[in-house]
Amino acid sequence: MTHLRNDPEQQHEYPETTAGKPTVDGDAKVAARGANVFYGAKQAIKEVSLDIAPNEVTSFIGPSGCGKSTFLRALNRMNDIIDICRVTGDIRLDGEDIYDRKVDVVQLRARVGMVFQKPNPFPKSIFENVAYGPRIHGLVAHKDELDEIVHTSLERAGLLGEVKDRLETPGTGLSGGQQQRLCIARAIAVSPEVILMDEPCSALDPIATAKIEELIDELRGNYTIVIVTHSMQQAARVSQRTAFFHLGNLVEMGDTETIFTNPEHKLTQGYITGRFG
Amino acid sequence: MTHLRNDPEQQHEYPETTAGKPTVDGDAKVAARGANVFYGAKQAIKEVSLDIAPNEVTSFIGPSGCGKSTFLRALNRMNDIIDICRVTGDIRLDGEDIYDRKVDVVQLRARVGMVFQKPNPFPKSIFENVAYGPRIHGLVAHKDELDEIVHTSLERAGLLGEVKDRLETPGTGLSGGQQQRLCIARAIAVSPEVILMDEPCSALDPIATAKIEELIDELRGNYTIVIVTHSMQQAARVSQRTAFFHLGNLVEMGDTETIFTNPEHKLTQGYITGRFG
Amino acid sequence: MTTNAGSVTTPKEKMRATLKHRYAAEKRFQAYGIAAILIALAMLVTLFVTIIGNGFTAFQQYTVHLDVTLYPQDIDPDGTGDPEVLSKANYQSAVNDAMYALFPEATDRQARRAVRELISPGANYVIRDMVMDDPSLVGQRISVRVPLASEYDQVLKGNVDPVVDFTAFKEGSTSVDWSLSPEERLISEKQADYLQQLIRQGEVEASFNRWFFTNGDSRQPELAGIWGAAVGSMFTLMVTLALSFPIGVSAAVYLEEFAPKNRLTDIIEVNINNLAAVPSIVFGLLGLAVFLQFFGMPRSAPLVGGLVLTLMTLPTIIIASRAALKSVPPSIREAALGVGASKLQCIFHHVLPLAMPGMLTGTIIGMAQALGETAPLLMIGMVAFVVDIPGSPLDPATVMPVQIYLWSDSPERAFTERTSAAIMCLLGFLILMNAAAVLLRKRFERRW
Amino acid sequence: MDTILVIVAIVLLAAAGFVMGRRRAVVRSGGVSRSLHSLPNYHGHFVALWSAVPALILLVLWLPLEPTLAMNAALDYFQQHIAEANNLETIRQSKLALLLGLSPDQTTIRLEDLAADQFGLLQTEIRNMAAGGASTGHAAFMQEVADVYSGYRETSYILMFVVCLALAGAGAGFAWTRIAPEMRARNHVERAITWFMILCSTVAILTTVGIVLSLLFEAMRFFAQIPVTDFIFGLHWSPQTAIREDQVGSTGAFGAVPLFAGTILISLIAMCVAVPVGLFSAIYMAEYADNRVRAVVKPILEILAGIPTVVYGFFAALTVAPFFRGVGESIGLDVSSESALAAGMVMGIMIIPFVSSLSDDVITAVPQSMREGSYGLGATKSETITRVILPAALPGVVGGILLAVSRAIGETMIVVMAAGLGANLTANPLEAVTTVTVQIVTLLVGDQEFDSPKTLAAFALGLVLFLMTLCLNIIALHVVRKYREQYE
Amino acid sequence: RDQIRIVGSSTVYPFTTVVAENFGKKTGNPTPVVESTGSGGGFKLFCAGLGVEHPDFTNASRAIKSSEIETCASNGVEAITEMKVGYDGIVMANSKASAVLELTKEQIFLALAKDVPQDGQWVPNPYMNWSDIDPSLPDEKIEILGPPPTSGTRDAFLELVMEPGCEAFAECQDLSKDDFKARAFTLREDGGFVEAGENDNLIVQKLEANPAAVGIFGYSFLDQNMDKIQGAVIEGEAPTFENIASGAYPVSRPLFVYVKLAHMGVIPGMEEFLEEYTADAAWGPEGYLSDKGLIPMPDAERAAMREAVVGKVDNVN
Ligand SMILES: Nc1ncnc2c1ncn2[C@@H]1O[C@H](COP(=O)(O)OP(=O)(O)OP(=O)(O)O)[C@@H](O)[C@H]1O
Ligand SMILES: Nc1ncnc2c1ncn2[C@@H]1O[C@H](COP(=O)(O)OP(=O)(O)OP(=O)(O)O)[C@@H](O)[C@H]1O
Ligand SMILES: [Mg+2]
Ligand SMILES: [Mg+2]
Ligand SMILES: O=P([O-])([O-])[O-]
Repeated sequence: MTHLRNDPEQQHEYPETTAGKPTVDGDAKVAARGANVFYGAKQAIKEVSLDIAPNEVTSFIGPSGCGKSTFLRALNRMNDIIDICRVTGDIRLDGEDIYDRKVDVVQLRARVGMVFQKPNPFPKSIFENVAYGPRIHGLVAHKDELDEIVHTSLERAGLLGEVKDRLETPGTGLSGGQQQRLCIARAIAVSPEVILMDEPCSALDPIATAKIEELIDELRGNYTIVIVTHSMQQAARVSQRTAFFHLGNLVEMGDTETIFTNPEHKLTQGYITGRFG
Repeated sequence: MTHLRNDPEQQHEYPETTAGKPTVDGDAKVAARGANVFYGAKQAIKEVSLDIAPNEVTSFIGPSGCGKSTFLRALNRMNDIIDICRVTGDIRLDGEDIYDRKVDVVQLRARVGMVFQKPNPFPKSIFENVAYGPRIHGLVAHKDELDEIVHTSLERAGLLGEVKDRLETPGTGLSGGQQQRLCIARAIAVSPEVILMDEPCSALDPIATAKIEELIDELRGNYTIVIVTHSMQQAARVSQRTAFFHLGNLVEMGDTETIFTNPEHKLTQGYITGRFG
Repeated sequence: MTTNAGSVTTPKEKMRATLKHRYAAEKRFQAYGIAAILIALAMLVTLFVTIIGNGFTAFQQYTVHLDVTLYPQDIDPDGTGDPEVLSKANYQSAVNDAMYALFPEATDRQARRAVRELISPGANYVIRDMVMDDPSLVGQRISVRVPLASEYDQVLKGNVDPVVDFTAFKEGSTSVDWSLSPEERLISEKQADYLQQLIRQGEVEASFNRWFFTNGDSRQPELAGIWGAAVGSMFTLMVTLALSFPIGVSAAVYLEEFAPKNRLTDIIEVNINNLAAVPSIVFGLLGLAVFLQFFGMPRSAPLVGGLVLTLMTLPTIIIASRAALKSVPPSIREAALGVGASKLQCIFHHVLPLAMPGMLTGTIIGMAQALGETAPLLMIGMVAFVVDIPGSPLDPATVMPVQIYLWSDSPERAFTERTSAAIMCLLGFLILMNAAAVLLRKRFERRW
Repeated sequence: MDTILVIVAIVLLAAAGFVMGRRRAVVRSGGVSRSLHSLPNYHGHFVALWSAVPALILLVLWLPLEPTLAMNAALDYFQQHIAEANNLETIRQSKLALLLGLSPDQTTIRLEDLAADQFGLLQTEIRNMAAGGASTGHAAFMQEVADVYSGYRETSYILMFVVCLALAGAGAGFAWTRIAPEMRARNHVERAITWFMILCSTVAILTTVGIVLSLLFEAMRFFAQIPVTDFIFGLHWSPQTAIREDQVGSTGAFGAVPLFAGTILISLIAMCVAVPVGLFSAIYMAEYADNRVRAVVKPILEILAGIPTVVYGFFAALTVAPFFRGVGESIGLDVSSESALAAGMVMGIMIIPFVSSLSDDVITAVPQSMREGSYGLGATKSETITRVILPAALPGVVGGILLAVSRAIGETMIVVMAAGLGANLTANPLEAVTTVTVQIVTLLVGDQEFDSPKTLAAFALGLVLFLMTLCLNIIALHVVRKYREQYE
Repeated sequence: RDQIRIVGSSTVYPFTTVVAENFGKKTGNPTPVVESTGSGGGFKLFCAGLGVEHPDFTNASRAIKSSEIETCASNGVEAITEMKVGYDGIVMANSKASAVLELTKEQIFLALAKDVPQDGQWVPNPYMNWSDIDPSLPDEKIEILGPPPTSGTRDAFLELVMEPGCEAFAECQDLSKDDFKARAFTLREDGGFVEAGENDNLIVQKLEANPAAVGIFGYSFLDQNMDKIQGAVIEGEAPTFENIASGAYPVSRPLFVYVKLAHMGVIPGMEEFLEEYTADAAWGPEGYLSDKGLIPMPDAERAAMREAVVGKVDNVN
């Protein structure tokens, strides 16, 4: 039925913009060329090509249902777990096709970590939440090493101070913002190269939001970060590059500065000036 | 646990603003004085006093979790169905205390209709969805009358044209925007005096959003409308008066114009200029 | 409310007019709900009261106090103390002598027979067991309590002639005033006199019926016990649990988490649901054909019973487990996969622990059903008279519901109350099992 | 017992393999576990699996094969050493002559000339003798043949032991050599586990196949004697046939309609009890009662499903039926003491939890937004439930009820004890009717006769009942599917 | 296997089990396992073959059929011995709240048959009350609870009561053999006869609750419930122990145990078991089996049977 609803609306014409010529300075960490994502018969992402630069924050913006989450999940093959979901086109991580049959998804996901829109800590202790990844990947040989990793990760996620006395209490007992930071700590504990964040602040109050934004800024030095957000203000504050999606199409992508001050496409302009959305 | 998290953050000081002196020109349709809402031990709304003018659109804005929905639901006692929820203070509809023990909730809700954040049509035909309210309230004696009510309601919700040939198909088969308009038609079919809308456009794409905004503008002539929104652009476009909530407090309320151009409180200013949220 | 046809009524007035009816309907509806729950609970209570009312007397047994002299020449002439010798020795004469001593006046054959019949024919085995436990008793005069024969026990419990008040009789003051003619009674006039004489001597006493809890089946009601069947039930359930839980959970995990949704899995789903509806005796036929005839396993063995009941309970466990797996939020799976766990790691580390309570619920229901099942066991030889307590899942055994079924069909009057008592034990077993599982479930729920 | 020994040995070997595989993985990674593709434990499991699985498969194949091989050897021996001309006279005088159908003028015995049943008999004979059954009326040389058989089996056991262990060792060795840091041990192990789970899922299919097969052959024999149409459309059920040849007996009638009608009547009564009580209990627990009440009442109601059916049988026969009879008498109604009403009602009580617990679950699962939508319009609770919640929950409720129906149809002991045995074709719940399951049980536990339709009818009944419930479940699946699609 | 396994008739089960229990306790051997499978089911298992997986004895409430002997033989079970252990009286009983019934076989036939002869015609059974059959009988509805067609008791009852009952009528004597069977052995299905299952205690309790009803079952259940129910006098003979034992009471049948001789000497204790069974202390008039309701054979017959069985046993060894 969503299919029905969107059909008449797919008549937009997207003129040649930056979307067509995905380039970053130097090598792209992640590069998509002509990527399509389908849910059953419905196409949620249409011929998207873009590059994500290393050690930068890239934000995806766009109206609800435009396919931001879908595209984000395509980058670490999280869509594999949805039966009806199918991805075509070419998505490369460091030049390697991640949809190649030989690629080990498990290892891919260890390299491309993900933080979800809704905080989803495991119903285990805070320590176990963070320790889980290193354990299953065999990153540590001794308990000491593990302790070390857990502490550094929590520290970097800005959570250690608040929880160091209660590492054995359940992760689910934390507040929403703390949970979200716990999920970030969990993601960075396996030392991924890319971190994908799907609306990490949508459930959060202003103060928690500010803390997470600070963290993202800090992480940028070591990781490549992609963030989906509904809030243009947030995109403007944290990201260096911004991609604007509309109904499954990548309308425009470029420096955040440029996108927000001088968008090429009038859809983009309409969206960021609040004329819709 | 949310309790824990918010405690240290309740230190904000809210100076005397318009929030303290709720007045509208003429009689208020809905008037709250010192309203508090608790979820168990946690207080979600703190001493809120405000007036809602008849035949106007009032919008509630504020960061996530600040209590907008909670307060909205307090206005038609929708919170009654949440076990742990408790309301104190004074909320009046046309001067009558709606939390009075003698008040009949069923009738109150017929007078104060509600449209929810996520469209929730009943899994029945489009006709039955709209006819449901008039039927249970015994508003009609004949099939003809019912037909009449259903058609007018759909007409006013701007949906009749699209669905008049398939009134017998399930309401769940409509697109998101159509579903939302169906829910509005369902709400106005029982001739309420006030319509509460909780983020009616958050799940919708730009075109559906525009249609609903038009509709709200149109309905304003006959109904008193309260709308919750995350999008300041939307609040600016559709509402005459705006209330800004923060962590359960009403920070500021006034003409939409004034709030957006010349807010009294720096929290408000920070929020609408995108410095947080 | 009474608006004439011409006048215009506003929606508000119309609403008010119907309100009274609507609230009445609301009240009625709620009353139906309460009534439904009360009916269900009342049924449960009636059931329990009926059973307990019939059966609680079986937990008591009238016993006779005897002073038995164990002459070594009768028991163990060579004084070897060899258990073999002790177990085959003749204790009956020692018991008889002790009884005759209580009735010196009974000298003729007829009277002596009546005296002997006062106590259980199994009394000598009670003494044998004592001697086997403590061979030093040989040569001593020991004081024991042996069960009164079941007919007398029933008379004293008032189960035979409800019209007569036995209180006075039991106190030994009056002779019994029968409402039944001599041939209708379980015991004769003469036997009643003997019994009363015993009572007057203070030798008869009601005591806790320990035999009921420690013995296997017996054709002497006073010696028949539930322990053999309980052990059989335990072995059977152990086999069932050990197989059906892992298989059921694995199948559920595969079907819910791995299997593609296609025609084949549809067929499997219909199949599993349909198996839930197959009469249990048909599973017995299957067990007979497959386990006994094809694989040549032994008859009457708890192992085979367990296998058959496994097949019977699998659908329940699979259906419940799938529901439990469905209810685990996908966000947990995404979280695990997101840090690079493999699908199986994700399931074993996160999904299964969370689904465990629901899986346990299914297992509880399945095991409860297995515990109470009789029909399929008819086919594989577990409806049998088994005296010896089974020592392994391969020994012949019976199970509690079968024991109930068999006792209920026994002519001896005393088995009636034992049937009810066995039912009480089975219900106790069931409630214990449920409680244990509910606690276990709580643990899983509470851990986080 | 010997087999168990083999299994234990294999398991021990596999355990050793685990330890060694794990150690080797650690060693080969040079202590840097990061460089391993999979955790060391997975390497251990990999070796253990390679060691145990092939050996166990061999064992399973060997077990049924082995007696056949032994039998062939014994028969060989028989042909070569016994069935020669100078033994012929002795054979002629023994029971064996009869068994082998030896004709007076025959000079050789050739086993391949024997008729199938004679051949089978000879084998049975050898097997019985080897099992220690004392020979009656045989020449002593049969003992030789039996000894060959037993001897062969003995060697075979030893051989099996050696071969299985060798295979286990070889498997472990092979896996051990393959361990390398980049080896995808986890993927291999997980694939093995997945196959195990697939195997578990097929148990349900195998059970179904087994049930159908174990019913089909006897049912076919039944239908060879009684036409299918007579069985399915016949109105008269009276399986009275003579038990002995010299006994006189009337011919039976095998019209199953009254049985199915009785089954339906009793199930219907049960549903009349279980559906309202269960559904209203569920509604009350899910929508009205507070959580503490629900937490107590739900498990208590679930006890009803766990009470042994024998107990319900007694309750129905001794408490409920006389009660109905008494009530009927006092108002001048003639109530049978095996009335369908009593059996159906008690069965209804038993299946209450199926309806209540399952409906409770689905009612709770109806999204809160449906309730809010209705309350928001000013509906009362009961209006919301009857007009919105129940219709939305219908597929689940129907599913639960269908499961309860299935249980009612398949239930045995209650009806065996409380329902009648006489096949009455009636819709009057006060009369006695019988059900399919009752007849199956009585036919199978009474005096059986496996060559007469009387006993075979049980299998036919089972098969038809199986098909009936299968249809019911397919319909249920489709009903649920259909509505589910509509409501999402 | 060192434990004797016995299968077979549910009617013989209560007797064989007592012997088994006493045998076990006395000799210290494992107590035999006795299954209640019905006579036919017992023969099926018994005849399936020799060896430890097959039973050693089977109980039967009827003699073995020739087809069963053939099955046995074809499976190598040729040496079997039949041991008659005593008699079982089949009684008709009603609640003590009613009068004692005094019936003849003809009356029972008229009460139970589906069609009855009337003036040379066969008409559907018109007798609704006992007094319709004979005015001397009580004016009570005919309601007889009896065993199902699959039960050996039912067969025996038909043979012992219905067959002679029918023969008493002239109309029956004209019938061909097949027709006669159909007439004599088809029981009414209009509610006068109720098939009441195999659980005789349940029947007794139903009789107690329903004074009008009459039940058909084995003597032991009457014996144990004399305070609640009373046996009908048939052909002038009351169903008492003495009457059945002396053969005066007309409705009784022999019970059997079959022995698999090939197992003798292989399964320990079979000889002792038979000796226990055939001891006077067990099956004699004063023996414990008679206490359980088994009607003993006359002394001479018992002695001959013991001689025959125990003798056979000796021969095998
Ligand atoms: N599992 C699914 N099955 C079918 N369709 C889906 C599924 N998930 C998403 N979609 C559809 O794909 C389109 C893109 O969805 P997506 O979740 O990527 O949007 P989004 O841009 O993240 O929106 P939001 O900002 O609301 O999260 C939508 O039309 C949505 O309805
Ligand atoms: N049912 C509930 N039980 C307990 N706490 C609740 C419940 N519903 C809301 N809350 C809490 O009350 C506070 C206010 O919630 P509310 O839903 O009113 O926020 P909101 O302003 O509508 O936010 P959003 O914009 O995210 O919808 C939040 O802290 C929330 O966690
Ligand atoms: Mg999204
Ligand atoms: Mg909200
Ligand atoms: O079980 P029976 O064969 O005696 O009816």
